Amino acid sequence: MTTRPELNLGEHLLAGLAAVALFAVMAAVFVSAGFGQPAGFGDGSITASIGYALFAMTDLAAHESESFLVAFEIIDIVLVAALVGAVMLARRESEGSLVTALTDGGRDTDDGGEN
Amino acid sequence: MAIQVQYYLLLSAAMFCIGLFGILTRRNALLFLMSVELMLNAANVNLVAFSFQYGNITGQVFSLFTMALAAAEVAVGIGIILVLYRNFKDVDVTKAATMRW
Amino acid sequence: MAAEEIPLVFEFAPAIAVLPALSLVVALFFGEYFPKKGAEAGILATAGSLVLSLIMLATVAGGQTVNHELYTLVLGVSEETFGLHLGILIDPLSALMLTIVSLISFLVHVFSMGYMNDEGETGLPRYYGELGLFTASMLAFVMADNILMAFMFFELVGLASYLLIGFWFRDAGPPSAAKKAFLVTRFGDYFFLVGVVGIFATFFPATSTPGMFAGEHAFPVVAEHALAGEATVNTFGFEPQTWFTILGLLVLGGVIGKSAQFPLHSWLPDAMEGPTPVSALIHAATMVAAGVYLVARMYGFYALSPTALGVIALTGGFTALFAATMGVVKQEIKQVLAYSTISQYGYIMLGLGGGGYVAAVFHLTTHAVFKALLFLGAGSVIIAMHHNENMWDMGGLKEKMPVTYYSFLSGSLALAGIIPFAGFWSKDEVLFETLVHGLGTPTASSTLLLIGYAFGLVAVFFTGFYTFRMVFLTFHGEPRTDTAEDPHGVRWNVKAPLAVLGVLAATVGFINMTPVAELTGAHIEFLHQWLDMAPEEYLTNVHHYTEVLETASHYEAAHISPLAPGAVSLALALGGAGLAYQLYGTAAHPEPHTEKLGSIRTLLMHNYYLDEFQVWLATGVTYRVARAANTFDQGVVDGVVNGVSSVSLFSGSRVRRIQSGVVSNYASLITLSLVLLIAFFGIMGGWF
Amino acid sequence: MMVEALLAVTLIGAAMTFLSDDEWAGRVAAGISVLPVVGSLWMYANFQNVGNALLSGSLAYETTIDWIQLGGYTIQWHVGVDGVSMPLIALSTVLTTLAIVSAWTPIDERQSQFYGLMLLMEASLIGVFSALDFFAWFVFWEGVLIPMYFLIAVWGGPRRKYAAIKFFVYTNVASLVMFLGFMALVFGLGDSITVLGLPEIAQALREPGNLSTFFGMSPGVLRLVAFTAMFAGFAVKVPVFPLHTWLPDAHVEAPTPVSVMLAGVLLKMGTYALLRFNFTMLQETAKANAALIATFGVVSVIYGAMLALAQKDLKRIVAYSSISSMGYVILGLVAFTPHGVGGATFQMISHGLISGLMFMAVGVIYNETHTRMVGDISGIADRMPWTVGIFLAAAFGYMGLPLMSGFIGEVLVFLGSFRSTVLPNAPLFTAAAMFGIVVVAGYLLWAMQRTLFGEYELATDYEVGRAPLHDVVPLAILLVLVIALGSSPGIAYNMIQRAVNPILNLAFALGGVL
Repeated sequence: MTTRPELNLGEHLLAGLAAVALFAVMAAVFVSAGFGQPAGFGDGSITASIGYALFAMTDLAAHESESFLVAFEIIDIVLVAALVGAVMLARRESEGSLVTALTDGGRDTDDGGEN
Repeated sequence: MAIQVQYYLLLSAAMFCIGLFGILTRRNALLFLMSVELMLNAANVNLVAFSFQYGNITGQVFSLFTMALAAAEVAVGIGIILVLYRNFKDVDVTKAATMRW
Repeated sequence: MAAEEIPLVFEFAPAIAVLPALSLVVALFFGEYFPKKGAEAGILATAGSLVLSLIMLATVAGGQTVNHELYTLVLGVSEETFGLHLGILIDPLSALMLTIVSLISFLVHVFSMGYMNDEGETGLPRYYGELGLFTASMLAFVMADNILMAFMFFELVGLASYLLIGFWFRDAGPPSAAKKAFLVTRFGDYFFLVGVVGIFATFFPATSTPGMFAGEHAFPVVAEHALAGEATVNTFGFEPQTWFTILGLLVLGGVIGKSAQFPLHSWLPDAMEGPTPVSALIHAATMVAAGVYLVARMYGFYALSPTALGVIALTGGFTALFAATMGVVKQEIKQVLAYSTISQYGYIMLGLGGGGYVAAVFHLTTHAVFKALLFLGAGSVIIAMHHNENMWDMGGLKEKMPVTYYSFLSGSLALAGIIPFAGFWSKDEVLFETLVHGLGTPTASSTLLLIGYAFGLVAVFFTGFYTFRMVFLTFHGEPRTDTAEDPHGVRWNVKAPLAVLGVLAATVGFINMTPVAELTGAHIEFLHQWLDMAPEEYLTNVHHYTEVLETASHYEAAHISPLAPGAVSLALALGGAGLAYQLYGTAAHPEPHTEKLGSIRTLLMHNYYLDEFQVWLATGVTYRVARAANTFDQGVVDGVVNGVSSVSLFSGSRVRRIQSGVVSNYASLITLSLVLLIAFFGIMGGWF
Repeated sequence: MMVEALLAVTLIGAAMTFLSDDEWAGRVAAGISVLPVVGSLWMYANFQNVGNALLSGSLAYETTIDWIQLGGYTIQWHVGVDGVSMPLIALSTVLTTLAIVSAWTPIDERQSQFYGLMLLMEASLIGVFSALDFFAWFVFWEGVLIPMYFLIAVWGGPRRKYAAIKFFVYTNVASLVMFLGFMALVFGLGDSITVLGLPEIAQALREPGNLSTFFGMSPGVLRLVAFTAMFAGFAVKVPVFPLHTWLPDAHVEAPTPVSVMLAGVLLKMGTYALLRFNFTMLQETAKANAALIATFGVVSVIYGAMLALAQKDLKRIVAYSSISSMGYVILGLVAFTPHGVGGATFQMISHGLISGLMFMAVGVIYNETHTRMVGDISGIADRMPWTVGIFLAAAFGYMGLPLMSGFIGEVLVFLGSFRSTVLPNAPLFTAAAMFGIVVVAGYLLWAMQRTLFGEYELATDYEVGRAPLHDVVPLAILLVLVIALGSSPGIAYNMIQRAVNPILNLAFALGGVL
């Protein structure tokens, strides 16, 4: 059982080394790369600009960006789907009747069939 | 004097590799989920860093989306872990190998 | 061609073939509801055909003929190609043949009521339907105006014979015999079809209708022009005459198959498994006759090639003798008749090859009559004998069934070639024509003709012998079994056809009494004159053929009297018949004399082991090759395929071991690969 | 828009069938599939076109719409029908309906999926025969395989898994090879084409100088390589020796209605594509290698027939004889004469009908006796006379009996190939191929003698009665069609000839241009 947190490096050290190696190569690449001075943001509220970008009102925004209304809506659907999916996955069958995460787990459900 | 972008990248790479280290060395699915969150956020750091680099807000908006998706991912992930536990009476990822072939 | 005015009467010509085809439909689908189970439809249809044929005969006698396209099968859309069509050609030859076929078919239908209905057979609608198909195909074949149409109905004749021979499909024998008949003739038809295709390829574009039999654009005529250098045809790199010989021999393959000539004759005796009226139809007027009729139909083409003629004559002569020897020892009445058919068609072939076009058609006519008579007579005997066909179980039937006896005797005399019965005149003319051309022709093919003639002459003796052996064993002496003692009676529907044919067998020979004409100088060679009546533009008349034979094949007739050869062949026939009388006709209980022949008899009873040879070819060679090909296919060709699949399966089973199912391992692999990739690109791209 | 209407009706029908109840799926599918039959026959009756789809400008029922932009090429929705594809479309719709009806008896589980897949396959087949843009064509081409795979793998005989995978992998690898060959040609054409339409590619290939060196291959080599790849790819479908071994296994394992579709229509996809791609687009290469290609055809004829002779399973016999019959098509195509190419196309239609008829007849006998082995049955003519009658007629049709369509197809092929000018020693090739008609008679007669005739005996424990009406009616309809086409071939042959003539005009106008 691995319920208790513990640092058990012994058997997986080799695999861990791969992560370290990845960091090493990436660091080597990044450090040697030159990006020049960042442009940064001027005046104006960044948060407000984000809001405008989300609702496709970029002409009002202080900072340049693309509009994301469609993406925003899609994310909305994705979240709902994920929620439903999570509930679906989490339900469990016990003694013939389905017990879902949304039921009140304390009640006896045998009398009323499925919930 | 703003900080050069490669240092953000370095930070992001470090976060990513820490998350990866977790995935590679742990067998507990919950810890997996945490490590994956770490890796996702490493990507967010990148997005924000480049947003700053180019003075374009898109990267920041995107990082918001990523967080929303991360939430969805966690919800599904926890659900999967629940099923995993139910089927294998354990959350050890090495046990769930029945779908390999 | 289509533009010419067609006499009204010929508008009805297609009906000659269509009527029996209709009877097929009526009998097959509605025969159950008729009192005679479909015989009515067949009889009506063939009677209609007969009447129409006679009208055609009269019209042709009045000098009108027809040769026109009736139905376009395939339209040649572009100019570079040709169409295919069905059409009718009614000239003296085809009008004569139409009459013969529809007459025999009509009589066979009537006879069938006695042979099939009265005997309580089942499946009669099918029987009459198939008879209708048989008749319709043959009539359409006879009328065909082009060689492709001829081939098509030639094949349909084969189909109908397959169905009829296998009529009693519940027994083991008939289906096997039917298969053999179709397969052997199919083998011949293969060559025929190659020939047909070759003819089309050769004579297009020299003529736009390359398959036609008669007329200015017909292939025999174009071939004649090509030989004379007046037309160019595609001869595929051969000399024209050589190529025409090849084409002629290819078509001859079909003839040899259908007309049961050596070496493709073996199906015919087996075909006796079918009902006897069907045998009569097959042997006398339809299937077997189709082969030689085809040669006669395109005689203008064969006349161009002395080699092809020589081969025809030699095949015919050899077959005549070869089959006659086998007929000597057979014990079943129908077997004897079967071999006599093969032998007689050998004579017709000999006549055609020997330059005796008229003689061959003459013998075709007389043979149709007397062979139908003999088969129907045999059928009558078989009814009487409760379907026992063995002649050794018969005897003494003469008194009990006089109509059958006398008509059968008339047919036998005709078959044996005894003066003045039909067979004498025609057989004699065939032999005579072969002899005069064999003696007169200066080229090498005369040898072939003379050899063929010698074969044919010897066969006359055998013919006389086996014919009268059959007659004596069946009808004379004392009854040898109880059934022969008390035979089953036959009704009018059996006797009437016998009577009609019996009279015809005695008299039909008078239509072309060449020796008498020679002696008296009277113009009584009616058949010769008849066949010579074909219109000049058709180029199918006798004097044109004679001309072609002389110019292209250098056939010349020696001038000798027909009397001496005729006397020789008559003497031989009488000798054979006399020997049969000596051996079988004198004693009340004749001895089985042929058993004294010992091993020769065994050889003859086994048909010179040709059947065994053909079975060996089919099962021993072809089937073994097929098995070997199958093994090759399963082992090598499919083995390669399965080999490829097992290689990939094996390597897959090895490679899949990487897939441990443990997420961490996959992650490590991905990480390592990423490290390597970055390092690789970094080094290559100079990132560091 | 008729083609689109056909496709839409068939696809909607497929969806409806998938959703319908198992009990009624067969009836629903049959009812719906009558619509495309009516539609295609209407198209057939009103067909007016004298050109070839790839070589002349306008076509019957043509639609061209720009669809997708991809890497410098415009992919179009381009469908149209000419005299070659029209009969094939009609063949597909008619055979599908009859196959669906003939499935009522043998298919007794998952009916809705079965019939849905059949209709899906029909839609893809219509697409294959009408699409004139390579992209759509290829999608339909592959789209036929998927329903076929499931139809064999789910409803097949004992070794169905093996047969289905073999079929799928074999044909799919073939498609890949063909695809690579074609793409090499497309890239070799470079800028001279902007759309992937087959007529445009054919046009570009006609003009000398368009083809440039690609991947180190000079234009001549490129043509040869593309030709070989496409020939190999299509030859698997036909199938041509030695790429045929998937066919007997697939046929033996597939349920009867699926065999009908497989032999009746799917094999024609191969020859249709050969005609369109190899013998129209790359005809110089075809002419230059005529002798080799004809050899493949002739070997298929004789070899297939010999193999059929050695079989004991009725379905296997018919399957191998399909190889033999399709060999004639190859021979006719390579002859490059009017009757050769036209006859080959006619033979496709004819063989579709006759082989469908044969498989159905074997299927009806199997439904009643539950065996197909020659040694296990005899004398069933006694028990099911009408079925046996039709079987007999079908067998004779297969042997090329006159007045049935097989004869016309074969004779036209022979007439055409005998006088071929591109094929050296054409008479010898023709005569060799024609020997097939003797062998085919041999094995069919032998099999019939042993199964249909003789004393009634059966090795399995089934009571053989007359087949139900809905089993026999499709057979009768097919037989009528076979006889109609055989006695009046102009119904199909006239339009075929008009569509084929441009190919030949091109073949002999171009001469030696390469």
